[in-house]
Amino acid sequence: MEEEVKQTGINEQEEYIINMGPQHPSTHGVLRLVLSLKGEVVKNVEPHLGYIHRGIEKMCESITYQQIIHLTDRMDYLSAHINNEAVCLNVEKALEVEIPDRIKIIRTIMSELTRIQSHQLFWASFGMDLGGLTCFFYGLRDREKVLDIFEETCGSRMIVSYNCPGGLMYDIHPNFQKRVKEFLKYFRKKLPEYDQLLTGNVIFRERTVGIGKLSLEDAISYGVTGPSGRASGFSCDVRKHEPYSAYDRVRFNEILFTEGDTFHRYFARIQEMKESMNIIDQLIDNIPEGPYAVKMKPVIKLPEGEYFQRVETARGELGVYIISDGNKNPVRVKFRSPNFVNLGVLNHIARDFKIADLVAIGGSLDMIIPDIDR
Amino acid sequence: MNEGKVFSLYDFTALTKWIDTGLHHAMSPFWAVITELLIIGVLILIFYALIGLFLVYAERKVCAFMQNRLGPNRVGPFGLFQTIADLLKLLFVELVPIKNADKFLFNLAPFIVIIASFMAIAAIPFAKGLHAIDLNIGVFYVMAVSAMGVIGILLAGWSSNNKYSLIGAMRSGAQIVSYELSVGLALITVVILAGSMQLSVIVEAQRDGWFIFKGHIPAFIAFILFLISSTAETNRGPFDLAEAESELTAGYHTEYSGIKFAFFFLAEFMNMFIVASIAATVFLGGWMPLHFGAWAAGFNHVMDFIPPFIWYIVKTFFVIWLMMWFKWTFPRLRIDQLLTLEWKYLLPFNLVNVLVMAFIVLMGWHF
Amino acid sequence: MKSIINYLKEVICGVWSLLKGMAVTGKYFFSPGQIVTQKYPNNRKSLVMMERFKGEVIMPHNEKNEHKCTGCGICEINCPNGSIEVISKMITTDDGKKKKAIDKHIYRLGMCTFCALCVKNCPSDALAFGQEFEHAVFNRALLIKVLNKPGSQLMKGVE
Amino acid sequence: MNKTELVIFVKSLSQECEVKEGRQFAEATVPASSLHSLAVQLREKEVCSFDFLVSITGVDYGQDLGAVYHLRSTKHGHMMVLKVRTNDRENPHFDSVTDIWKSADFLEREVYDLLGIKFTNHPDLRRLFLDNSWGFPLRKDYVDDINIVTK
Repeated sequence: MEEEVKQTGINEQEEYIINMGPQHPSTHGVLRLVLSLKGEVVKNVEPHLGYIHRGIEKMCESITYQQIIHLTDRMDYLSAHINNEAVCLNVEKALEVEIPDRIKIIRTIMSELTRIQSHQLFWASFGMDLGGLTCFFYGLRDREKVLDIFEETCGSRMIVSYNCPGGLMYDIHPNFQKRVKEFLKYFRKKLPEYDQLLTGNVIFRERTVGIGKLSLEDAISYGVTGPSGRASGFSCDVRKHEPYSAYDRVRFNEILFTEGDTFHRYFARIQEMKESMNIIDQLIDNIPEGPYAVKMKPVIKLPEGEYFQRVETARGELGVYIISDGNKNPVRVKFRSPNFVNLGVLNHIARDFKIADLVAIGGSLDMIIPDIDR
Repeated sequence: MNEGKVFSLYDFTALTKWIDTGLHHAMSPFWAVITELLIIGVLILIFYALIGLFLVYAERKVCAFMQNRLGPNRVGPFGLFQTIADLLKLLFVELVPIKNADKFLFNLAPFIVIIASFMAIAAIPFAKGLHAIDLNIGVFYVMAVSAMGVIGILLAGWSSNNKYSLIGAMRSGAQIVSYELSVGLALITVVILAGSMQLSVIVEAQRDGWFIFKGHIPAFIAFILFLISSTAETNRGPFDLAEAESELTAGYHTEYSGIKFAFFFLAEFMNMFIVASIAATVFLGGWMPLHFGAWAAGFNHVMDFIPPFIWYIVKTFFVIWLMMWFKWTFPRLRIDQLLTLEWKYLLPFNLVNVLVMAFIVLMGWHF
Repeated sequence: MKSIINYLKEVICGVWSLLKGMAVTGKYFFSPGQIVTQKYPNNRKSLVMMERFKGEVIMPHNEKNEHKCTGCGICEINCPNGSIEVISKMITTDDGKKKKAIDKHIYRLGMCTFCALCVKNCPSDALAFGQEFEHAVFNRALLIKVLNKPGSQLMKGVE
Repeated sequence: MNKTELVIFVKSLSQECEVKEGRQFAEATVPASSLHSLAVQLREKEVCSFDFLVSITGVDYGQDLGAVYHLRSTKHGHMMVLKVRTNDRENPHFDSVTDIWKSADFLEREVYDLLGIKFTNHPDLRRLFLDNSWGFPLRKDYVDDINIVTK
């Protein structure tokens, strides 16, 4: 097939072209950014993707709905549980299965724990991007506590595969509630340290405030969701707008700022950790008794049709779009992954800032490359 | 002259004198000087290597403790031999040849960097009578020589034919040119107080109290300013823009490997040591024990028993620890903020500080 | 004059925020009790994995070398990436009836994604997760494992 | 607006499109020629103002190739689906909506990369993940003997 490779401004003579990635410390994986610079100032950023493309959408077309779950873990591995939940909710909605409260509440708690650990890692790696290596270790130290909870209940630490259509794989561990409460107590004490170390730090503020501004119109037009979008004032929290699982029965605030700069993208995540802890607080003592999974047929066949489900992962809005023809395998599965769409805005907001700012902006978008490539 | 043959830990003058006269008796003056130079060279080399090894270990331990980790703990007790193992690895590792690099400059650069730090060591008084050369413009000399390292960094960045390296080197150039001012002015504050640029005289002037206590607030401010600007001058975090690993992978030494990289690595740590010893010498009394006024004679007497060399090392390592503390707490600055910090904050503070200090000295208000 | 006051205020606030950060790292420097490092290969003996930890798929055998696998192949169907292969054979039982039984239960650890579908869907609970996690080998072929032990038999009473 | 109102409203915008009430959202199937003009109206009209393009999904229906646009209004909070199909498998092309929603830039490049659907007027239509020698893997007739293993 004939290709139309368009010549962009990247190859003009006077520009200084740098390949940032695919092996670069601050692209958090195998993202390759081709920068054209003028001195230190970034004139154009062009992402080149596909270094970790695994064709998950193609693979989904040949496996059953239960088996899709474990592939979604590998997209955004930091919100693995939420990705699982998206597919499960979609399948349950298609089959019109009523999910008991116990499952809903456990799913919500696990989702919020996932969100907390993801934001902890964000904090850690964002600090490292800006040159404060100590943050990285503090962030990982605290994240380990959440991972221990996951390991105890789900059997694995990061790629949990804990959801299945109709409920959960296993019941929660008897220690679960105690452990979660211990963690909340522990983390409430540690969170002020995050602020002392980074949020209030004058160097950090200089590096982030006013850098990479994204206006509300652009945020909506570029489809930037999640904490990055909410920092620009884009009210896009699916948990609020289309409550799924048990989000309709908890009180929490949608963190919204209007500044839309790197600092507020960062700060929105710090605030979200607090909100997530509040949500868990409201639910942890109210897990009703009941089965941990609804009995489903061993072979799930979705009725013919199209199903779309959105959930709020730690990075934004994940949409799962399933087209079924009534067979046990889907015809088409599309994951609208938040990182992929958020990456599109990078060139727009990083232009005319310095390389150091590009690192900060890229870090504040909290990119997970396997989620971009799928 | 041989009467003073008491080799004490407190005064090395007799020892050095004795060696000097002995050599002059044994051979012609020319060969005596050559032998002395050789002895000093070898001693400094050994000292350099030992301190370098230890500093790498100390940095890793300090940062590990600040980060809730153990740090090196596998090789030897408490991981003490970790750096030796690292050194061996660096010695045996392959030197990756770089295509299209300017070979001569590429190989020259690490030597310039390391020679600059070597030369600076010469003027530092480790204890009474224990220094290679006591220049009457010691402060000036150390500043001049230690700034030479930037030529090596610039050459390294230019010659490795790597875009990241070039950006790193250019950043380093801009950084050192501007921060040299602050370092100089902070030292001048003390030179005004001491009335001399000779390091031995400066140390001697602190016999009854260190300058940081004697010089009121201006001396303390000068100490802080010196710490900040000298951290920047040695390219250490939070001012490590020249190597900024999250932006420029490794900056100017991206393309270096093996022993050539080790030179850069060692030079960075030695520069830190030199800067810390200057700070210790000029502000914290060098090898002088901690003395208060005449009212604490007993205390002063006890302090005198601790050998001066120990005093010197303890003070230097305290300053090094402070610098490590900075590095492992703060995020990195951006290049324009780095220059803003220098020209908008450090320099005005320094100028006012020098003025105030001059006024204090003029009025005789210092202790 | 006001600008000078603002300037000084800015400096003092900045320095104060830096000191607050240094207090955090300084506090940890002087409290070595909070170190979280685990000396991994040395603490092997005291290292206890969580009971549900998914290290590898195993087939528990009892002391009489009996397992519960009937060779139905449900795990093979459920495995999303083909890491399980069940090879069954026909055997004649004591009362003369022909019956399907397991010959080899091949498990490719290198391909396993630990989705737990095989363990969960096994009708006779023949599979379980082992706690072993040190799987590194020098030859990839060693990761292909046969889960039923040689000479093992189907447990009595499992159909 | 709810589903039913949206269906009536979209019908009034364009006669050519075929609008029905889906299970979840109002679904409008438009011919490729009037995709762009309808999209502009959906974006601009105050009563619907679909300002947020959630996703573009390229679909191979077996015979036809198509693209599915999920739209959302941040102002009114309603969603709708816009569908477009073509039976030209050799040189399928639709109008690009990058000038309406900026997020379409990457989403359309992804669809082009995986299904080979071209978007005319796209500013920078290149392959995103794969290199130029690859086929279009999400098509049903894509064959790859090495990487696709069937039991």
